[in-house]
Amino acid sequence: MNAKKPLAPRDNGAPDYKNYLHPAMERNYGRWKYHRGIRPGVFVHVSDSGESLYTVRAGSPRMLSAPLLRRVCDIADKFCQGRLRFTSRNNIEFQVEKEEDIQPLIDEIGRVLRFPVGGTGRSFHNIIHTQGWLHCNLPGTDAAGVVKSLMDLFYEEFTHENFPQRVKVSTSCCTINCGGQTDIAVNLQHHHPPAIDHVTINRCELPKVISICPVLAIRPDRTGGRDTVEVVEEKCMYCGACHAQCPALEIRDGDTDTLSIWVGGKSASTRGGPSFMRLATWGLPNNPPRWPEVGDAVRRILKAYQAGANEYERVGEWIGRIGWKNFFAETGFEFTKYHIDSYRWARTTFNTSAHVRL
Amino acid sequence: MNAKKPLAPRDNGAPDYKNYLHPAMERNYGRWKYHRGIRPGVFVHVSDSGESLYTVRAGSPRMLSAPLLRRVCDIADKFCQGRLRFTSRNNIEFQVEKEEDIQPLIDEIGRVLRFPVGGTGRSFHNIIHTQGWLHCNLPGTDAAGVVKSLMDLFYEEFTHENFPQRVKVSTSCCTINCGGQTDIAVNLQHHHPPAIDHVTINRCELPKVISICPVLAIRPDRTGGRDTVEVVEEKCMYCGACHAQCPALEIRDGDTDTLSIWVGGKSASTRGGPSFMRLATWGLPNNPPRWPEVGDAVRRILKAYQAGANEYERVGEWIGRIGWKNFFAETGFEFTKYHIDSYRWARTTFNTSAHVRL
Amino acid sequence: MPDNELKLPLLDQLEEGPWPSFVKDLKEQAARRPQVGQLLEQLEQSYENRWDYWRGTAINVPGYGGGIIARYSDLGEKFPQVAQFHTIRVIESPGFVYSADALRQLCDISEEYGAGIMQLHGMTGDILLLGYDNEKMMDACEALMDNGWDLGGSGNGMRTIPCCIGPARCEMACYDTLMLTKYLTDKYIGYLHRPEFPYKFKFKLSGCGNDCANSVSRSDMPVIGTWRDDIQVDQEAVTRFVKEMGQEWVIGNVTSRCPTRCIHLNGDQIEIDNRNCVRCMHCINVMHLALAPGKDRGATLLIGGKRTVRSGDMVASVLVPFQKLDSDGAYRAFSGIVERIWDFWGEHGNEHERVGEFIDRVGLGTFLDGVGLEPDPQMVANPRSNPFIKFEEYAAPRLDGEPHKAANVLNREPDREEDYEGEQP
Amino acid sequence: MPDNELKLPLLDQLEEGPWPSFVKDLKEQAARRPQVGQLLEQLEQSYENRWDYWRGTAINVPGYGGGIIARYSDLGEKFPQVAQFHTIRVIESPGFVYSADALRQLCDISEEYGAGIMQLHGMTGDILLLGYDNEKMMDACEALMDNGWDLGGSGNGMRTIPCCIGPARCEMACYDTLMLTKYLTDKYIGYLHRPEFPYKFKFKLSGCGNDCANSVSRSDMPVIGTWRDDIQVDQEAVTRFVKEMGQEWVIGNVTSRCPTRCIHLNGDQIEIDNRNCVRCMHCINVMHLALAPGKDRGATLLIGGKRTVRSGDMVASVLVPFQKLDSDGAYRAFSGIVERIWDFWGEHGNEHERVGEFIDRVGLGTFLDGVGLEPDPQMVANPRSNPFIKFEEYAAPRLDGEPHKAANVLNREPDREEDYEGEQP
Ligand code: SRM
Ligand code: SRM
Ligand code: SRM
Ligand code: SRM
Ligand code: SF4
Ligand code: SF4
Ligand code: SF4
Ligand code: SF4
Ligand code: SF4
Ligand code: SF4
Ligand code: SF4
Ligand code: SF4
Repeated sequence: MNAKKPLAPRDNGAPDYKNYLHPAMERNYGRWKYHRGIRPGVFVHVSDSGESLYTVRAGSPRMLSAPLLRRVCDIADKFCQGRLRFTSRNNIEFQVEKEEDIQPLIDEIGRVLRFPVGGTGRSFHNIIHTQGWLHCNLPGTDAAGVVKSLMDLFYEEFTHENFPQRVKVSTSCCTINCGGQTDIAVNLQHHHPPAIDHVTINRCELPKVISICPVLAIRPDRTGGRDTVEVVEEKCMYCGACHAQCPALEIRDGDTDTLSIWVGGKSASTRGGPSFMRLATWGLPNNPPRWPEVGDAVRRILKAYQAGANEYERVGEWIGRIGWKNFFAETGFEFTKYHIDSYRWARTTFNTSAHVRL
Repeated sequence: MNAKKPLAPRDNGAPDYKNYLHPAMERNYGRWKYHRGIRPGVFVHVSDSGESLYTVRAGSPRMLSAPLLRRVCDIADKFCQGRLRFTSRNNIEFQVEKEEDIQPLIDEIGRVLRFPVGGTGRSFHNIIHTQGWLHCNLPGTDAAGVVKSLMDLFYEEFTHENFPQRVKVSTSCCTINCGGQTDIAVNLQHHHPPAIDHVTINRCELPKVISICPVLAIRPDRTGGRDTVEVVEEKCMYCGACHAQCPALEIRDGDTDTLSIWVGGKSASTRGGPSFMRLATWGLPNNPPRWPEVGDAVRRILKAYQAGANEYERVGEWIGRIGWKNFFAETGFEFTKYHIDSYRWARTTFNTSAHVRL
Repeated sequence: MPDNELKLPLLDQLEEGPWPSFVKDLKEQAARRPQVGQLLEQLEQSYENRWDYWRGTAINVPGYGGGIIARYSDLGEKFPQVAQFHTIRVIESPGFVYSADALRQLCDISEEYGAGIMQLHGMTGDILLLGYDNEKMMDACEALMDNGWDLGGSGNGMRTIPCCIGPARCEMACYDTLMLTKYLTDKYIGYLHRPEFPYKFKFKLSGCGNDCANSVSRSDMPVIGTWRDDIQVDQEAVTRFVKEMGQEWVIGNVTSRCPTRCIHLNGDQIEIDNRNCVRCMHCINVMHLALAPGKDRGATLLIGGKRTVRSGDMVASVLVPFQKLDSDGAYRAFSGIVERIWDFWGEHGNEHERVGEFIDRVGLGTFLDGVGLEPDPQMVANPRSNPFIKFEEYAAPRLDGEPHKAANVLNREPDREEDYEGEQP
Repeated sequence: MPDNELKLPLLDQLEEGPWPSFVKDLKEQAARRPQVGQLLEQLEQSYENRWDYWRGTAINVPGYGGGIIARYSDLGEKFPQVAQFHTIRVIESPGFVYSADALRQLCDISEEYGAGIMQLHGMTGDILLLGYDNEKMMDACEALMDNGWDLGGSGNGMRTIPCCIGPARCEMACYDTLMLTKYLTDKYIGYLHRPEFPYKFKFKLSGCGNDCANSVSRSDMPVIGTWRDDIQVDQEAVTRFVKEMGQEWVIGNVTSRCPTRCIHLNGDQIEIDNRNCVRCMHCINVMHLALAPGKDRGATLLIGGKRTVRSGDMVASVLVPFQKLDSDGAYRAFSGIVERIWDFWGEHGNEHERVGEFIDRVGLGTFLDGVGLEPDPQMVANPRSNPFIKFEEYAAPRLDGEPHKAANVLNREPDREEDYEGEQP
């Protein structure tokens, strides 16, 4: 590296958010009393002091060029006293104190940014996602492209609030799963053990890569006069941990990798508490640029959920009530032996009762 | 062995129960319509045909001498057309067709057998148990004696139906646990790894005993010129599997073994379905002949259950509703780090939510 | 040796109290059978020292591989009468129903050859006859068999099968538990008498989800009655019940306790969304005058229950959601499944590996393939939460050799045998 | 390289449709920054071949051990502009609140030194600035830091901390998520910049159980707001609400959804058994005009969440049921816990072992001892079901060496290093 001015640690820490709060937020910090939805994408918070703060939520693709972000800033200057915020799902929130500013603000967002307003309450929320082929070194699929394709499909669902409860979706581009644990997720699925590049494999990495395998499938080996490793194929369960450690163990395969859909994850401690996502269907083709099969599968789930769930039931709670048998029947997905867990806690996922729906 | 007449396999199979059915059972086999409790220990079944069959349930100690069993038979002859049955909890059921026979029957049971009538419905049911010091080669405690002591204590509870729902109790005498998965259980607890008798250990058993240890704590070793094994003490978790395989690995210790109380097990698929027993308290002295500390602990649980549970709630369901925090508060048992699972599925027993009772 | 010679200060304390005392009964018997006195004396010593004095060994009746639990006393010199003190396991009558005469016969045999004491019944379901020495044990077995009784199970084979009272005296019974118990026992009596499985295999049969035979937690293959049409509702009886108990009580104790909330009280009428009913029995238990299991009955077959040792407690899980059990054909279909399980587990199971542990090792998916059953979402509480799927297009299922080392392996014999060999001096 | 020279037949299809198109935006930017054009061209090739062309390496700014995600293109010869294409992680403003000017500054820096594209925000919470080569990356960092920004986390250290909007705009907030985020970030900035833990460590802060920061499933130490007195009930508002929605609706959607059934509608009044309330937020969410969290507020601290790789997904579990967070003293108490965790895990954790995996290996009981916290029944959904307890009177907790081989061991490094050494030629 040939940096001209080596940096001494400056340890600035986190920005001082106090400088960035909308004035109404600053004045009413900790004094909010209640909120109310006004229309999809717009809600108001009312404070103890009687003040109101209207929030307009605009769907963003997360990736922003500087010119685009500058246009966002201009809107904040024009309507929001130069303040704005992002949500934990990459949306942009513009905030105004007067109800009459809402429509002009929305118009401006549409005109200048072409961002939709929505993604609140019982809508199809913005999809959180990861890097994909755009920047990561590990992906088997893209992220931004899958998301764009899905959000196009479910645009109406984003701008309206027609579900029984919020629907949160995420995608990830390798089995590390930087993406979220959500109502529905689109993740990558490998179909075979890693291929080993005995030439590029790095001697010094061997102990590390051997020790990272959770099922002890990797063993030291000698091939062509070099130290390398071998993978015991019967043991390997295609988790990709080795690939994340060492690129010479290539787990990806453009021809055989597929996408899987997972359902019923939830972080909120509401009602029954957090829950894991569970495999809904696997083997969907990794089909850029539009991944139509993924869109179809997600739609099937959404339709069944919309038709069958009670108010306030998240996807996983709905399935919990109707049972997986009915979930598979209503979505038309096939239940296969691969849906049955075979990893460490497999037994704890079995139906250990005589409860059956016949 | 010096058997005079070696037996050829006769393979008789199971007795023909048809010959042993009470005549009213035979006539109404498969045609029963409903039942009704008459008083603790007595219920009636009514058939489609209009016939009634009254059952009187007598608590039995399971172990019966031939003379005592003959007296039982005499009663069956006198009142029950020479038929009788046992229950899955070792009780004896005498059955009569006429309501007016009930009281004389009960009187005779009391007079001749001195067996109590009860153990039905919402009572403290008869305790199921195992061999203990009376016959098994593995026990760290007795079984029949613990049961006798407890049943004396909860005699009133056996002969009355004053609980929110049936209470099933079991005991076991080693960590194999031949006893049942029940509402409350009294089981043995070891406090250290097995001691190895390097003299009596049998060479041919070594591979077997090594392979039976679930945590790979046993290793081949050589001591005093003999093949033997060693136990890696840090790994061993005192499960006793090795002792069941090979008596030279002695896991028992009269000085340090204690008894533990477990709660909330259930086999029935009713409501939430079957559930495991969970550790309520450990370290109770193994204190023959009356195990008073065990009786106290069981009483604490029963009292809290009786006071706090809703109708139809089994012990585990009651705890599920009030939470373990309240269970420990109400019984006064201490929650220790040893209550926290550390075995294979430990993580699945953690509270993975922000649900707390404060 | 008359009663009054026994010195049992600790055991004497177990004579007190209202519950029938086994000590008292045994003391009386000791007056007739000296073994029983020495049994008590040894037991007294156990109470004193908190120590056990029995050693076990395998003793078999020729032609049989099980049924006898042999016990030798460590205190044989002191108590020669119990130096050999074996138990004979005898197959119980299905449903635990007996004639007085049949039991008297057991009393006679038991007194003629043994200590004249017995346990009705053992936890697995056997009649346990206690107190035989090597020689008398043989005679006792001969006498038992001559009279139509048979030895029960022990060791690595099928075990004696118990069942709930079922149709003989219960309105909930969804199949004939007694008949199936006899059918399985008789059909597979060879597997019971000549154990050759990797480990023991227990059935337990309950006529409905109340599981009065405790099958889910204590047997490898629970058979639990169920139905596949609608719950039978007698609305007039419902009306009477609601009138008697009150609407609020019925909601609080019946409908709101339904695990899937598929039962509703509409005024004084019951409505059930049977598609979502999981056959938990609760509403029927509480309102058994008004509700009853459907008419199209059969059983749910589960697999893999056991208790604590090695694996920790395991409750069995659903294998076949619905199996008819009302005809020869249905019995044959059921037997077919049983035999395929025994074949597959028999071939690939490790020694000392219960079928549930085997499933833990190879995976339930592989097991289904091996026994030729289709996967069904009812088998799981939840599908998998991890993407670690071994697609078979590539790798063989984990059955033998290497795969034993995988993370979900419980019993790692091959590993350790290697170790063992390797480290021998 | 003007837009119209780019041949992107596949990516072009992502310009269509109503949702804002990153392709369109990047194409426009490509007209200004040639890197972005080549980025798209490489991406097009990925779309075509379903293959990725990035290689990773560790590049650090001197004095820092993280914050840069270095990327080299495998197609560097073909696309020299993206031969080096690193991402700078920048710590976000807590609550994701910004002034337009602050963001414009990022735009400027981003265009001056990099590709002028960024992601707001990364999944962990950072601002991601994309497209720097080795040299410009240094300059960009310099410029960022001069302006008060700081590098975010990567590698085996504390990571950038995100939080929900909390008291800044939410009536549910039970503690000041923004202030604690800044406090932790600033206090432990050294652990973020100079990673020295066994592996990464993430906090996520949510003001209440709704967990809008997704903390339980995606952070090692979720901090989730809660309260320990009674839920605040405005009975007049309840009456209004019941009148508006109807009693049946309120029972069906509020009280009957309570996980512990501790909330009841009595006519048009709400009654809560607060002792049994688990602070699940549901009733408050639905009736937020009438109900509110109690006044004695703080947070529940959880431990051990992470996502899929190796272990399978893990949701964090309760560590400290209630922690006040309203004073310097409370902050110090909280920090004390954090530091004890880092010390203990730091000393005994294996490389690449998240704190949740560490707990799986050594046991939660041992972990509690190690970090000096008392066991509490709230930490578990259920106490243990097996009697396999390692009482410490005898054996040391399983921390190093041998115990790694125990059955509940996830990462078995020592084992394999032995193997590895042993089998070297
Ligand atoms: C703005 C944001 C917080 C932030 O700091 O950025 C936020 C804000 C609010 N959330 Fe949230 N939640 C936000 C992400 C989340 C997340 C995390 C996520 O989406 O990845 C969750 C957890 C999801 C999960 O369980 O996996 C989340 C679970 C909730 C819930 C619980 C829902 C449930 O029933 O389980 C509520 C309560 C409700 O729905 O009544 C809630 C309620 C709210 C309220 C109504 C709270 C309030 O009184 O202000 C806010 C208005 C939201 C709306 O969309 O109508 N918020 N909320 C986040 C907006 C994300 C977005 O752009 O879509
Ligand atoms: C950029 C980001 C995805 C995104 O597009 O937003 C990301 C990208 C990467 N993650 Fe991640 N992770 C990102 C959030 C996450 C999350 C989500 C979160 O933090 O809420 C997770 C799941 C939660 C967790 O920590 O378990 C996550 C779990 C991982 C893991 C698995 C760690 C584990 O023990 O399970 C790895 C692999 C590793 O550490 O070796 C990983 C590794 C990586 C690496 C560094 C791949 C690598 O090892 O070279 C990726 C760099 C991509 C790139 O080119 O920039 N990333 N990673 C996220 C960080 C942005 C930011 O700083 O704000
Ligand atoms: C006789 C017996 C069957 C047998 O073949 O021997 C039997 C008989 C009946 N049981 Fe049972 N159960 C018998 C052992 C069991 C067991 C097994 C055990 O006790 O070890 C269970 C499972 C326990 C568990 O879950 O761990 C059992 C769980 C039930 C239930 C479910 C209770 C629940 O709510 O979970 C019912 C239904 C009820 O209580 O309404 C039930 C109901 C009944 C009914 C009412 C069924 C009927 O309509 O006839 C019978 C009258 C029982 C009474 O005591 O009032 N029986 N019942 C067993 C008597 C044992 C004894 O002597 O105490
Ligand atoms: C007699 C009996 C207890 C009783 O007093 O009722 C019993 C007694 C013994 N059991 Fe058991 N088990 C008895 C029912 C059970 C049950 C309960 C059941 O069947 O419902 C279980 C739990 C369910 C299960 O099978 O898991 C049970 C689980 C075991 C185990 C652990 C098996 C496992 O894999 O978990 C062993 C150990 C073994 O097989 O090596 C065992 C081993 C033994 C041995 C043979 C000890 C030994 O290995 O030498 C005991 C002989 C005692 C004796 O002197 O007679 N016994 N055993 C029960 C059999 C009576 C009968 O035939 O009716
Ligand atoms: S999920 Fe995998 S491929 Fe995608 S950003 Fe994370 S580490 Fe990279
Ligand atoms: S993919 Fe996973 S299981 Fe297979 S060798 Fe790599 S780390 Fe091991
Ligand atoms: S529990 Fe143990 S000691 Fe008791 S009978 Fe069973 S094997 Fe023997
Ligand atoms: S007691 Fe259990 S863990 Fe300990 S050595 Fe024996 S078999 Fe292994
Ligand atoms: S299991 Fe069902 S059928 Fe059998 S006795 Fe119990 S309630 Fe009756
Ligand atoms: S049997 Fe159980 S699941 Fe079915 S309706 Fe009755 S209570 Fe509900
Ligand atoms: S987590 Fe709670 S406090 Fe934070 S934004 Fe969500 S609802 Fe508000
Ligand atoms: S917060 Fe949740 S647990 Fe508490 S009363 Fe409301 S619904 Fe019930």
